[in-house]
Amino acid sequence: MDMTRRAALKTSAAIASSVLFPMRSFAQETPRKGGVFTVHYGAEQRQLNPSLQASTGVYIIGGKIQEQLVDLDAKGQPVGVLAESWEASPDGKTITFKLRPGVTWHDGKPFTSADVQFTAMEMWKKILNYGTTLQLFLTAVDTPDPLTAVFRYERPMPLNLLLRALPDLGYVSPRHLYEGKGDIRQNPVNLAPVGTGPFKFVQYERGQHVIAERNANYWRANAPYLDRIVWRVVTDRAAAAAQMEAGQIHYSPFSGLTISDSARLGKDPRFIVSTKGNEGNARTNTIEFNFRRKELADIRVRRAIAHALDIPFFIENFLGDFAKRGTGPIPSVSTDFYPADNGPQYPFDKKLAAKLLDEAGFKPGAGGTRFSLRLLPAPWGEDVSLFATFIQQSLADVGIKVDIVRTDGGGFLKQVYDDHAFDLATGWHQYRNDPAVSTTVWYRSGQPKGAPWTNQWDWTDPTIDKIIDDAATEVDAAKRKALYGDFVRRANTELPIWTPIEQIFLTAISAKARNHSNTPRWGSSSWHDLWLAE
Amino acid sequence: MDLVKLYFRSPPAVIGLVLLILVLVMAASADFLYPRDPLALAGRPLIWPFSNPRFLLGTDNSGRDIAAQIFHGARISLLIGGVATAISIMIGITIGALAGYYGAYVDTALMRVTEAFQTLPNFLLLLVLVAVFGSTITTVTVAIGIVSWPASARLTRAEFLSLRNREFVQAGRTLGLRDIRLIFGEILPNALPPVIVYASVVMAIAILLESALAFLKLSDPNVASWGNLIGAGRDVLRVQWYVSAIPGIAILVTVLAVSLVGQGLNDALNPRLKSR
Amino acid sequence: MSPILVLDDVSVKLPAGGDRAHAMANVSLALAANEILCVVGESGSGKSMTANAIMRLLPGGVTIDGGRILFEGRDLCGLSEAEMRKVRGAGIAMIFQEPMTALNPLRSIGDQIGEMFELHSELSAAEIKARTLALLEEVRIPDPALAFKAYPHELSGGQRQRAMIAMALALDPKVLIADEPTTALDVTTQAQILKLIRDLQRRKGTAVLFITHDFGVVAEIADRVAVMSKGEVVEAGETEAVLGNPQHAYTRQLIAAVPPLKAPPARTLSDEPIMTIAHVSKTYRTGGFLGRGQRVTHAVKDVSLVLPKGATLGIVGESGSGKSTLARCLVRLIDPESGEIRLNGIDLASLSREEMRSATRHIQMVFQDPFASLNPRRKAGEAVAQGLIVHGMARPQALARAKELFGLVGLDPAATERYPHEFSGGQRQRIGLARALALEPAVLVADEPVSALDVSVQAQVLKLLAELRQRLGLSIVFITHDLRVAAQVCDLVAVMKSGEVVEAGPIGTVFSEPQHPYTQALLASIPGRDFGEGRELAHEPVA
Amino acid sequence: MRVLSLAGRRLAASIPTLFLILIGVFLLLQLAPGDTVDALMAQMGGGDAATAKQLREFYGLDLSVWAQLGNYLWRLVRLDLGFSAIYGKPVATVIAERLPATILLMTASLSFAFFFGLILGVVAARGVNKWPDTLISTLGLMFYAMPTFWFGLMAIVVFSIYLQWLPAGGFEDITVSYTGLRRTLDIALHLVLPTLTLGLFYMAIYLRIMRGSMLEVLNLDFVRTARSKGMDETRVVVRHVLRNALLPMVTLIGLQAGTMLGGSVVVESVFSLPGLGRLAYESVIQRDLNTLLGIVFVSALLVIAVNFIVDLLYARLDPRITTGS
Repeated sequence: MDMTRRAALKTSAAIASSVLFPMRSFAQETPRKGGVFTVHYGAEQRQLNPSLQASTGVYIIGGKIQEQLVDLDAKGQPVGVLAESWEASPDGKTITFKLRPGVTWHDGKPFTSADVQFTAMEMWKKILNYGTTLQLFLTAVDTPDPLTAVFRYERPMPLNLLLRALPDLGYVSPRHLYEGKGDIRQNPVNLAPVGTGPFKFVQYERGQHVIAERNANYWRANAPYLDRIVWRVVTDRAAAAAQMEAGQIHYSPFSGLTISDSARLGKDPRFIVSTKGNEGNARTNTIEFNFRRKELADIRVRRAIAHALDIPFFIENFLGDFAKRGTGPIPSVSTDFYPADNGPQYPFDKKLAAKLLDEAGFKPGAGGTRFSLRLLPAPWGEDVSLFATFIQQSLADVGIKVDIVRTDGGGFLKQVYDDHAFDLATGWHQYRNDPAVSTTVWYRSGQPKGAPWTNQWDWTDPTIDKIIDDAATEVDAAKRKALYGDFVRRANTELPIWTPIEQIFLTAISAKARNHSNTPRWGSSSWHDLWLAE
Repeated sequence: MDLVKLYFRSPPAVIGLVLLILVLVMAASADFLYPRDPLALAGRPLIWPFSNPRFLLGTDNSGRDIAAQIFHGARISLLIGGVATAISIMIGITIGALAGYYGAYVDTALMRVTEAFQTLPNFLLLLVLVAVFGSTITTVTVAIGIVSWPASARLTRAEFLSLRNREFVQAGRTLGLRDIRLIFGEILPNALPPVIVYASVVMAIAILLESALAFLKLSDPNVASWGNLIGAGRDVLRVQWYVSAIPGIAILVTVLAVSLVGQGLNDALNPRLKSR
Repeated sequence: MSPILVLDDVSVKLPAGGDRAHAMANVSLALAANEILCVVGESGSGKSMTANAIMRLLPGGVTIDGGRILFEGRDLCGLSEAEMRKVRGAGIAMIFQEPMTALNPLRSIGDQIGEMFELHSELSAAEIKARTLALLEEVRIPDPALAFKAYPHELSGGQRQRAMIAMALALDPKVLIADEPTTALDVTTQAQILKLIRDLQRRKGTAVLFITHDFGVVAEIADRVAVMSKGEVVEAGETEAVLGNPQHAYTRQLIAAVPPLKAPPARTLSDEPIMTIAHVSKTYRTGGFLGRGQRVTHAVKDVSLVLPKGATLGIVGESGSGKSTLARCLVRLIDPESGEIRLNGIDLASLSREEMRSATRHIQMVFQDPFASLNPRRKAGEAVAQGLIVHGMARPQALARAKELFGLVGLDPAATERYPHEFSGGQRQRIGLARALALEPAVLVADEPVSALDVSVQAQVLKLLAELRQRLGLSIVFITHDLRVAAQVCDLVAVMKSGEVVEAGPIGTVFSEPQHPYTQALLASIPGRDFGEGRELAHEPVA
Repeated sequence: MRVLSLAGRRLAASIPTLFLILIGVFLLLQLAPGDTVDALMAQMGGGDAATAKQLREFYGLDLSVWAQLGNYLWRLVRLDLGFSAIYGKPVATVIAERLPATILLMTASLSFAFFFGLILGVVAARGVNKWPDTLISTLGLMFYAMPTFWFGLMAIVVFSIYLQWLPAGGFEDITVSYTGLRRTLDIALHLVLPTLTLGLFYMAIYLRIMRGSMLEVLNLDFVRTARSKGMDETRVVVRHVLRNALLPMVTLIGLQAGTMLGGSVVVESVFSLPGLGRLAYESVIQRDLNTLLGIVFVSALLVIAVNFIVDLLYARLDPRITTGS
């Protein structure tokens, strides 16, 4: 068994891509009703209501129980779920949603615009992460009739921004179970969610499993197909792969397995391993510079560091073909905003890096070391720890000694984004379908101290600030795309952060599953059409 | 010294010594055989052992030479084991001696502290210490030392309690010796042998604790310790199981060696136990 | 009567590396029914090995490599293990020396005795209980019903030995082997146990092989006696003959070394006291919770004694009488609650720890156990010099003084470099003595200095003590449970019982006309009272 | 009756120990970088400063350290373990949910280790220096020297994937709901590998202690007395030696109860068992002080309870305790 790793990854990618176009070529089977679908649930969350917490860890469960106003269809375009239609006023300050009639909550109560009003004003605007910034200028939600909700904004809200954001930040919660029931955060319903979705919550055994059953009176006709979904809590990734092979788990979402296990299961006919269905959850690996270190404040040093990394070699040998070269803060999957020209790309060039470092005045001292840096890698993601060791080795070749400082979740956020006790940091930047949602905050100055994944580099650039602010309120889609093109080019020239790798989450699913991975954020969607062949 | 003759009479003790010497030679020759930094990128990741002449034991999932990490790892693991054991024995002896010699209030107070450390699961305390003081090699070693002293404290206290009223100690007192001289001059030399033998158990546990910490990705990443290699190998365990297996065996051999030597010393010290 | 047990030319080989090749060399003995044969000898003479050989319970690596052991005509060496087991307990029974450890601490006395019947008979549980109670009755244990249910730690040493005897005689064995059964007991208890063994032996006609090192015991109960030395039987015969006029030189030396009970003529004592003990008492409070349910033992109760200059004051009594505690109070190892200990005018009892540390040079102590009184990890010379160094003498000078002291106590001065484990018991006591004399104390307190030594070695150490007393004008407080030793060494004696001095005075008068009933009982229970009467303490050194 | 007062006194003595531990761990975790809100935001993948401030007030993290400690101890005295930040539920319920898995794992491993350690120890002692002794001792050392998680992972690879005999992890199979005996059997099946992994390490220790203690007792006087009564070797061992040799083994259980819970952190994460061990690890990572202290409190009670039982067992075995030597 001397197949080298690269070869192994190569073949699995081939299998995966064949799956993409077209789908398995077998006759249009009639969907089978019934069956239990088991899901690998890697990190337990503190609560399950997607209107309060926007993270894949919540969508994987809450997304099947509660529904949002708008979701994305197979081609990634917004499609109505609880909202049937919508239209925006020319000045972009009022957006009206026509709600779907005849929809009931799992406890039988009817779904009305009052629910939308309460969720938007009390949850999205006040609690939901990223929702608070998105709805910053939302002043009120009027409910002229039970099936119409009118969103009023102080400053123009581009329709395509809102429609792109709502699939993640648009889940609606039952007003009658939250209003007047004390602090929303501590409401027990958060751990036993009630929604309008295809599956009803049954039971949550801490540390063991979550169970949801078919919602008999779901508003879509004869849906869902599955009887029951079981999410099994397995924190150890090797154990999760073992349970998949032992048939105890059907589906492991969001790169839940290790890279080598994913490659191996990819070659096993019982499973399909691909990035399909995760286009909505793109992320880039980041290298974050702390300008408080005088070396890193010098643009030549930052560029030298970017040039010192042989990214194609790293991707080819460590990550396999599910990752590709990153070009900037906006990933290539975001067809609506990906600019044609991404500005400087810093290809691998060790001599240039050394020259730049000499120019910056940091000659190699004793033992060939110019200076040393402390690198804090984020403690999640197998790729992050591999990338950290790769950075350490690559920078050592150009005379920069790197010490990796290992921390846990809380420690990482505190030391990087609050105490600023880091030189280099590396982790994930999560792109959420629109740059304004979670990308531009990495560059916009004036971010409050301690806010994670925001510009804490002690670096301000008025030009980029202006571009970001204009784009956030530009109603015309074409002009908005152009502005974001300027934003990307500016970001890559100034290089406060470098995003060398772009990745999409990986799905590992049993070949018996049907109608799976059929939308860009399928892992988080409601699975109303998912079924299991015999 | 008949101790040496007694020691070599039991075959397991000899095997233990040979293994220990092997590990020590590995640690000493690390720089000579593998001069490059063991953590440096040596080749393509996950090459199988014996499949590539340049990498006898293959490479791990970061492309680092496993053989280099095993050799340098020997030094680190022995270092961690040794220093942590020294710390824990040092604390153990002082607390055990004071509690055993003075008795009454001193004894009850110190025993409450020892019990506190023993009631609290030691791995849990280790997690808290590492979470608080960071995962550098110094904090990990000191934390392991701090967590594993109660057992040697109990042992030393038991020895002191039995020796305290022994006649040669009373004779010392009648000669006018101060407490300090009695403790360190008279009692300690006689109380040490069983504690030294127990040090082999503490060292074995220290190495295992470090590997468990590394398994949970809490050990020092800049150091080529066996535990880190097992931790890294955990992600590729299902296919390239050798990445975790090889350091696992290295730890097994080292801990086995240390325990066998400890047991050999123990049997040599009280031969009565050996022959029925 | 035909002998029931015959050892015919029996030899037992020791594993290589021992101090000698054979534990027993060509031993021939004969034991007839209804007779007590005493086997007497010093430690290492092979007498215990004889018992083990008969029972075939030899320790690992030790084997019988010659001769026959005939029991009722059958050679035990040839028996299979299963057959031998039938003999053990039923045919030949055995009782041991240490009553504290010879019984299983976790099981009741009745259980352990009953086990004999379970092993060798088909009796029902009820019958076994009845037989056991009868046995306990027979060995005259107080309250047999209670003793039946009691655990070993709840009985005294004497009672435990009675239980052992009951266990041994459960199946009326033909032969009873007693391996030093009374050595660890107090003299009064020893007397009762010897009487018990004598009566049972007479009534049941059992043949008793009685192993001891104490000639007094031999004189007391033996019909015939065999003397062993270094694995060989040097002499055997009727007790009166062997004790009356011993033929073999070794036997003669042994008997000569036994101190007679009659004290030598009294020495003139100076009337000026060097140390006076007034109303000293010490009590121990153990257990109990906040004063309630506390157990209080009065170790020493209001003791007042006087030690004349140059004299030797003996303190005798059984274990638990408080003699050791009193000794430790004198050197302030234990702090008495009340009372005065005035030495050369200074009251030691009232000194602070710091003051006592410097005053301690005037009163030094010699301890009992030769193997525990020296620090195994410190050279012998250093142990002796330690006291001097602490009190300010320079190290080389102190070591030189240590060499002189080694000479004073009859040891080779060059031996100061050797470690304690390289010395014999007697030599270690001499080192202890040298250590005590290093600080030239006015008073020497000796706590059972010779009890742990063989009789011949004991005699040498006592002789050394007498010489030193003469040469250095030492005043000694001598603590012992052995009245014979006291008679030879002490000028004055104080008899202690449960913490109180019941009688005191010149040893000659106290031992010849004891006033207090306890003293009378004590003297009466010494085995072989008239043995060795009217003989001076042996003078020539024994090989 | 005396035994209860003796054990009662041990319980009373452990109250100060318990408070010593709780205060110690409380202060120690204050020094850790980041607090539970940072950990929450790390998990949520976002969150602005305003929500962070609100959360901190909610969790009472804005008070001074001493005020927080005071509140905690005052609540503890009233046996209220406080609120778990991770699970948004009272700590008591969170621990109650995870306790059965831990107790089952610990009792199973402890009894496995004690039982086999005892038997192998006796066999080794009986055939001392012969091949059974060397074989058992070396085997024991092998299990002792093997890192537990490594054995666990390898066991999964062999037994649940390759041989498909045993489930790879989890506490029970919930895709299909068993009840009654069938469910206990299923849980038992799930616990075989974890018990083996945790138990083997401790079995090695008990094995060595038993062997040493057997050899020690076999040299005591009363064994010689037993033999002189004509007893065969097996009866000597069973009736006399075994019970005395058990005393140090029983004391060891008390001493090791604490370390066993520590060991379960690793085993529970390898076999994804919902036990206190992993909950403790997660609460350290999530800086959830209330849950961590709750676990420390419960595990301390567990250890004290085990010691209490050990005292009773010891008194039952050794009459010298009850009748007061």
